[in-house]
Amino acid sequence: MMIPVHYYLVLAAVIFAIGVAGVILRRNLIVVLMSIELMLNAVNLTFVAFARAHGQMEGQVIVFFVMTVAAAEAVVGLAIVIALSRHRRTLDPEQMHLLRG
Amino acid sequence: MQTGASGTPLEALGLIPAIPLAAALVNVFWGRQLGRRAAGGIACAAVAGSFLLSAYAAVRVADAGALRDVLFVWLDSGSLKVDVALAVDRLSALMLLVITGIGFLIHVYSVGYMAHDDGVARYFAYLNLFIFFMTLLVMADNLVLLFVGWEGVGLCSFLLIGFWYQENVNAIAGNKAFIVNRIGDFGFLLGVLLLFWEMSGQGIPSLDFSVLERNAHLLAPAKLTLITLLLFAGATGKSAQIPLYVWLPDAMQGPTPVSALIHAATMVTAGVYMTARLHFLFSSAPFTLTLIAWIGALTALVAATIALAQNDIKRVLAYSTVSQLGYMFVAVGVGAFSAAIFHLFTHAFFKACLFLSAGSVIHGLRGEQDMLKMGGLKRYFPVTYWTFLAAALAISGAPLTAGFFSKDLILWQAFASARGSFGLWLVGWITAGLTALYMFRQFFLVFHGEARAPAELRGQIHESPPVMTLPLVVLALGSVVAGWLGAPHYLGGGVWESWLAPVFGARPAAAHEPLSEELWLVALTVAIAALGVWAAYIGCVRSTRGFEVSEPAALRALYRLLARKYYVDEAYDVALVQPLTRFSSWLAASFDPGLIDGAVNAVAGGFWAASVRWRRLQSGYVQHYLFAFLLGALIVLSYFTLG
Amino acid sequence: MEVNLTPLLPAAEVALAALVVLIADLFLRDDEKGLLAVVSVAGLAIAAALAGSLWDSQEAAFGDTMLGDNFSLFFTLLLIAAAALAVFSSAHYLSETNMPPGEYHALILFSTAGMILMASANDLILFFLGLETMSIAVYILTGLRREQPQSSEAAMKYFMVGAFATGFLLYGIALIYGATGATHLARIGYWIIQSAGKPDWLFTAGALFLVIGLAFKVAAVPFHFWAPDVYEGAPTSVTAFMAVAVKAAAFAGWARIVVHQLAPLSPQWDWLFWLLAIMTMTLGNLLAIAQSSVKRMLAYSSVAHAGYLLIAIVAGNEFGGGALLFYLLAYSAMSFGAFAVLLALKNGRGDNEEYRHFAGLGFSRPFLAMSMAVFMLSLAGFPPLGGFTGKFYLFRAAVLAGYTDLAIIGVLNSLLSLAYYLRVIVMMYMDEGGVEAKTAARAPYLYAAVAVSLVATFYLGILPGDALELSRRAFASLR
Amino acid sequence: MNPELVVFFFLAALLIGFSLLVILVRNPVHSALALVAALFMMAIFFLRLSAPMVAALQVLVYAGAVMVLFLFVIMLLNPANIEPKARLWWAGVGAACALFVLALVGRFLTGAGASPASGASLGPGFGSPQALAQSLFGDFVLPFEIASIVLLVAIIGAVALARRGTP
Amino acid sequence: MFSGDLTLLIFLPAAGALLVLALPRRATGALFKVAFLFAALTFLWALKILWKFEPGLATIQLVDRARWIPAYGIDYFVAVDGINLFLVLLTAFLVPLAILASWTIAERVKEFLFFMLVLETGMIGTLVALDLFLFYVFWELMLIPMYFIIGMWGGPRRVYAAVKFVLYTMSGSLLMLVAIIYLAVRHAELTQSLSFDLFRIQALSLPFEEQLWLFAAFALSFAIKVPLFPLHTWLPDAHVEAPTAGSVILAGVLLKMGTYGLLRFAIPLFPEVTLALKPALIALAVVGVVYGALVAMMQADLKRLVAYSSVSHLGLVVLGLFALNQDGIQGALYQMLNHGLSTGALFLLVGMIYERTHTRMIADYGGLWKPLPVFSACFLVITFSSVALPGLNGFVGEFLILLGAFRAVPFWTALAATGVILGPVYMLWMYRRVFFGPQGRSAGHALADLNRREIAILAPIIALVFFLGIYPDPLLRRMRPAVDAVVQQIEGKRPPALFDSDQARESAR
Repeated sequence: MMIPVHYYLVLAAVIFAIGVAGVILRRNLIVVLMSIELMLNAVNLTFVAFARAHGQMEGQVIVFFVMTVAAAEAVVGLAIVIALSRHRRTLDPEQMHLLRG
Repeated sequence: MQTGASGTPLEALGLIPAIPLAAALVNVFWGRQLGRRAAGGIACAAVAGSFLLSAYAAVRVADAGALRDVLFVWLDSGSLKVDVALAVDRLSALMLLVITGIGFLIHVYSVGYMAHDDGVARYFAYLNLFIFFMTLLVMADNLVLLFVGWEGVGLCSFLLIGFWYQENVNAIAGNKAFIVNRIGDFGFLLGVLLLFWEMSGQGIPSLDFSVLERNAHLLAPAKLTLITLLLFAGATGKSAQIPLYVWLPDAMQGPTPVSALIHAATMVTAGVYMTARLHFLFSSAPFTLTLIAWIGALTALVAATIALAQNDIKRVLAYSTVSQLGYMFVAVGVGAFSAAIFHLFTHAFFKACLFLSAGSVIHGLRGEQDMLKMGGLKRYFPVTYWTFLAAALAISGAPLTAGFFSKDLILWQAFASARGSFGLWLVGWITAGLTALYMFRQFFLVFHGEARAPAELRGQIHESPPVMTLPLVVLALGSVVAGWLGAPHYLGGGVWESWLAPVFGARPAAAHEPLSEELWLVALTVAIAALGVWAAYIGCVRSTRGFEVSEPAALRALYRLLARKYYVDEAYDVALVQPLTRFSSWLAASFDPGLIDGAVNAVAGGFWAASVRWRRLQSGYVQHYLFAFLLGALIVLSYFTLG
Repeated sequence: MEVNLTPLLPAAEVALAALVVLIADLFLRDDEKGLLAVVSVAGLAIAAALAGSLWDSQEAAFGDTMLGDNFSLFFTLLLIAAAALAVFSSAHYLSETNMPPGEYHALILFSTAGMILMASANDLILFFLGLETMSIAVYILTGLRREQPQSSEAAMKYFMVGAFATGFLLYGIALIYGATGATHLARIGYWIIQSAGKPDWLFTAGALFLVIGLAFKVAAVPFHFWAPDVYEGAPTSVTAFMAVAVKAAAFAGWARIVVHQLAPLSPQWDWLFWLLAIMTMTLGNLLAIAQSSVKRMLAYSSVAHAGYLLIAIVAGNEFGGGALLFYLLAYSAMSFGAFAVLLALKNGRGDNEEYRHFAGLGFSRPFLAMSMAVFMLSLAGFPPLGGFTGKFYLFRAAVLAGYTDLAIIGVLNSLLSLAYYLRVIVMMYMDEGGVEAKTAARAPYLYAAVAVSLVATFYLGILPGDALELSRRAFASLR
Repeated sequence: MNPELVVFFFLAALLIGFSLLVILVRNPVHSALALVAALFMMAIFFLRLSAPMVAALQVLVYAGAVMVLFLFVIMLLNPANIEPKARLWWAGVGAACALFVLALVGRFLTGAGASPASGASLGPGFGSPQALAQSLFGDFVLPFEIASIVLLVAIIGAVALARRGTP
Repeated sequence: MFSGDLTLLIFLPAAGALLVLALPRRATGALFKVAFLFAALTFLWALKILWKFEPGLATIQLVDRARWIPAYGIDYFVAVDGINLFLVLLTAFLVPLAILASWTIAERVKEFLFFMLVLETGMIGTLVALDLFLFYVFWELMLIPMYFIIGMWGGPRRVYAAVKFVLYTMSGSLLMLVAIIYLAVRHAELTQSLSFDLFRIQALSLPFEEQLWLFAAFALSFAIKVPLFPLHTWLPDAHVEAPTAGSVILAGVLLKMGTYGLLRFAIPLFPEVTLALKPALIALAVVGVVYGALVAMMQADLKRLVAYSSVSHLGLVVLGLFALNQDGIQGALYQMLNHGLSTGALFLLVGMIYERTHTRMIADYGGLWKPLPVFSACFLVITFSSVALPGLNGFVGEFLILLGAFRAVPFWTALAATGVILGPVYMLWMYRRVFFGPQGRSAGHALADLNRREIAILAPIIALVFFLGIYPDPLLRRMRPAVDAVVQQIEGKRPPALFDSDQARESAR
């Protein structure tokens, strides 16, 4: 028998939640970026599951785009981290609050 | 004419007020360039012109009954139309003659009295302006225009009381006069409004006197009582009756001719004139009349008692004026309007004469007004002495003088007319005695007894120049003979009653009473007046202390009570002025900035504080932002779980 | 397969211009970099001409995923204008700050291309890609003033929140895809109609996630926290661009997706936008009051204005759409103008973006101050300026849709906003000191940009008829 | 219990476990390694969902390229930098996340009936490179082109931001 | 319909403003001359409008109407009738005088004159606009120049005062904006046609409940502007801080906008609510009359005193308006003119004395008559105009107001008439302390009496004070038909049963 699609959905949701928690909680920017990747992967899982359920290739194609975007974001994110590290030898986002109020 | 007023048109009527107005304007704009003499000359000439025109009008009135001149539409709001319309009937003709005639004399007198003052142009401008407003007042053909004159004379009074403005007392007295008058006017105005809407409700939307007179019977009695009470409130202000008489004594801060003209002869009688003008309203409001009579009587008595203990030469006369006005209101109150006007007429002569004589004395004494520093002045003031004596006799009711006729007429009416009563008469009678007493106290204190003026001043005391004494003589003569116009029937009768009959209607003759009774009363009055003179002689010539008794204690207390004017000013201060001032400064200092503005500022401050406080939400920590994002997402999704 | 590329032309042209800039950058000496701006503007002008020529043509391409309808053309023109103004006004700023001009211009153009795609996309995937093109370019632009720690920090914050939001947006697309089996908006709309206006939970969840993602882009409370920090930290010219263009593009998404395609859902979820609108307006205005930096104040004001615009989303009907578009026009002009004035204050000594730097500006730099005053008054909604007319239409739309309460809260917020807008004027005209007159920037293009904004602000206020008609027709062209 | 389901749960547990590791371990290198593992698990799920091409891309692009980049940056920037402990609001965030998941999961499970059919019949070659390529260069050619622009922008940006030298 | 007369009147000052902007900053003399010239021309043109105005017609005249924003049915629609004609004239009359009075301003002359002229455009526009949208545009347009005038040329707390002025005023008018929008939307719903035309919207009959809220919004906006107690506290601050010309215009014209708005918009648009809320508004107005007078009495600063007297006087105007009969409304309208003249003149006079002594504290003065007889005489005339001495302008208005109000609400009118007493109390008390008595501290300055420019400013005002007091008929005749129209609009309307009780009592009387 097939695994019902919402099993995958729940799994994806859990992974997404873990990613969200990581983004909010981790105090190392690189790990935060990784958590974002986790979130995007959870979305990918959802897409693929739905593609399977609908029997359409579209969902899988979208995953391709998401991966591209995720890669691009990772690159830019890391570049920003590097740029930031030139000003401050730390990766802790909590050390960065020049801008507030 | 659509309002249905009647009267023979006379174009020249407008000139009577216009001439003094023009003269006033000339003096306002060019008075200083023209110089003293010219300023005075113009002013006198203007009043003389008015007088002549008034005389002409009076002659015309004798034939035509009433003259009328509609100048232009003043106010027309749709429901109310008020014309600037002047009318002269026998009553106003009489008033005009008094105003312009006595006014002219006083103008002439002023030329001498103010000869050395810097503000003479200003003085004459004010004085002419006063004549303008006063003539307007008596010539007004409707209540609103009358009110214009009414307020206008108040303005002039204010200006002239405070004429020597550099003294604060004078300016304060001017303010007091205007404001106290305004309290009365408040009632007057409401009365006018109420009257108008009541008439309007009857389909007669007009305030013209002639229209009102024809339709007064339409008004409900209760309303009429209220209206007349409100109107009378105005009269108590203008004519200085209880409870609003307090301004008049203070008004003596003005130049003495002003006191003579405005605060004795003319303006203060405006209240009497007004009630007489509206006699058709008052005479059908019995309650109001009774009240007026008693207020008049009480005022007469109270003022006379106060006058007993005053030492300022002008203040005595001021209280005397209040007292005499009280008499007039007694007459009004018993429905004897012509008697009231008669007393107004005679009073104008003798009171003007008294004031001007007093002014002459003050002038001669370089401004000294305290009678305790006078005494024995007879020899310095040969003319003034006699004019003063003539007027004093007149006011005291010496037989056959003007005051005798008018006062006895009032007392007789108070006793015998349908509305009269013994009580009223008794008060009037006592007051007559007191009048003689204080008048002759003054007379003796000033002219007889030992000379109390400072030695260095004595050499400079002098009689006034002819320009001042001449009017005095004229007025003194008037004081003596003017009464014959209204001589009682037992002395052959005068023209007075018949002259005014078209205005007030034939007086419901009180002559049912036997003649003997009237004569008895006259005798009683003369007797008490004589008693008063005698007492004054005892108290002032013999003891020279002017009643300032020290023994026994009860008398001393009484004296002090009188000298302090029953503490009425103080009572008003404590009961009205101070609470109002305190309340108002509480409003200005605490309530307005604190509560009302405070609330506004608190709102503004609250937003600022909220902004400062809530800014801390924006902590600068990106993960806080993300957390908030998450919470927001939860809110959005709550739609999902809730819905 | 027949491919109609016509609707793509403006976006492609902008991207092409970006490439030209990149290449030209390699061959230009430092003192010739000014040409890049010329190239950019020329590219934008051509794109604008292309877009103009397409007006009323209702072209569609790529299986209707890319539309050249009047709506997208309206936004295309608006965005191109914003980009052109940004380019115009940044010459002075670039030379003062040592930002790399090649990258700067290229990124501006790329992001513009992305925005045009967002406005034209009729497919969620295409929309998402346009959004990402724009976002990534703007993340980088934000951090482009590398010598400034604030700039990097702002980039970091923007990026983190943005990526986070991307996750939500994508998740929403995924769920919608799951529910409907489509990402094409027309098909989704058809599906909604099929489901008789009562779509299932899956779709609703997806739509809500989508809304969260979009709400982030327009900085709606509580997804707004990044905005003040990022606006403040970013180079001012980028902030101006962001405040105007990014917001416009995001609202294009709102209009097409939420207001138009998901219209059947509106009775169910309007209360949500109602709440968002109120929170956004109120918090934005409230927090703006106590700021000490004008730039940051403008950031909050931009949040607040997003709130006003959300009123139109709530109102939702045709009038709401027209009002939304018109207000975007007006807002773009006045907001851009305000930032441009800030740009002009930049001098060798510093950024001069605090309130105190504005003291006495009315007398040392009359034109700038006068313009700033006009922009502030327009933002506050005074007639006869564009901001007033815009607000008027917004509130009218709200009343028309039965949301008088929103209109009332909206005007009360305007009142609140006056407090801080007037403060700028107070500083400029009723105080002394501040930036010295001697350091006046010689930046003719910048002044021209200010003047254009000024004229537009007045024009939209006094003669709004044509622009209004334009907005109305643009919105009506959605299908 | 259905064996397929057992496998699913086993893999799911692993995926969740690795994911949790990513966010729980203190050392970023360890996080990165856990992430690699999680991404592999994800690829396995893709495979099971008839998406072999995607699974392959997942391994190549993510587990390969992107993760290398991550590790590279970690090495570049002081790896010894130990992350400070998170604060008390752990609890709050935990609760929020749990709520969030519950909100979704609860609905997904209870509303399962409304979800699309879980087993559409698949055509031949579903998920194959050919199928993917056909879609990609057919209906999705425009997004594909735009994706390239996204990457281009990212490259330009990365260079602009991260390059050395006087800014 | 476009005769262009009014349009020219509105925009002539704006043209002047632009010209001023174009002139060089240093040429202050030329700037003043140009500004004065344009203001004077505007006044002359306003006189021409008076000339062309046909008395006896209730309808609007000299209509200028053009489509403005057709998509929403917004028109450029201006016209005059008996209600606004004289207010327009007053505005055009006061602005040149205010400019003349500002001749001594030395700093930022250009900006000042620019704002004055823009302000004039705003004011005239507000008065003649009959399209609700257009009205609102002009209404707000007035605010900005005044804000600058207070804020840039004002006293030490000018910023506070200016911001307070704007915020306070806006807090009301923004709600009015919503009400205007709501009205237009309802109009569109009910008639299927788009319009902001006052008269067409007036023809709607909305449910009472809706009217109530709309009226509240309009009335709040106008009440703040009036200002009606207890919304008055912005006024003293604004007046005290504003420069002379600002105070003159503020008191002379801007405050009238509130009462004008009530008469033009709030009352005819919502007659039922007007009837229902009449008692409350009258109560506020009367409290304002007494309160303003009491607070004025205790003020130490001349300008503050005059400001509070405005509160008192305008309370009376509102009382007249809500008497809702011919007399009351005409009186109110007339009193608006009077107040504009007399309070405007008071501020001019205070400004003149301030220039000489640099103090406005009453306690610093005393005995000014001696050195300044002409000034004092002018002040005296205006003082008595302000306390409504019969024969001067103030009386005509006050009398008509009391006349009308007495018919409607006798008790409240009696209370309001205590203003008759309190007015002289504070005005004369102030006058005495300033001009009479021994010379005060300010006498240390060399005091010169009025110069020719100042006399030229005051003379026309004083002439008008007399003219309006003595011969008001030409004005009343032109106002009457329009006022009648408003009264008729209200007559026959009655509030719904809930509010009916006092109405019934009233008609039973």
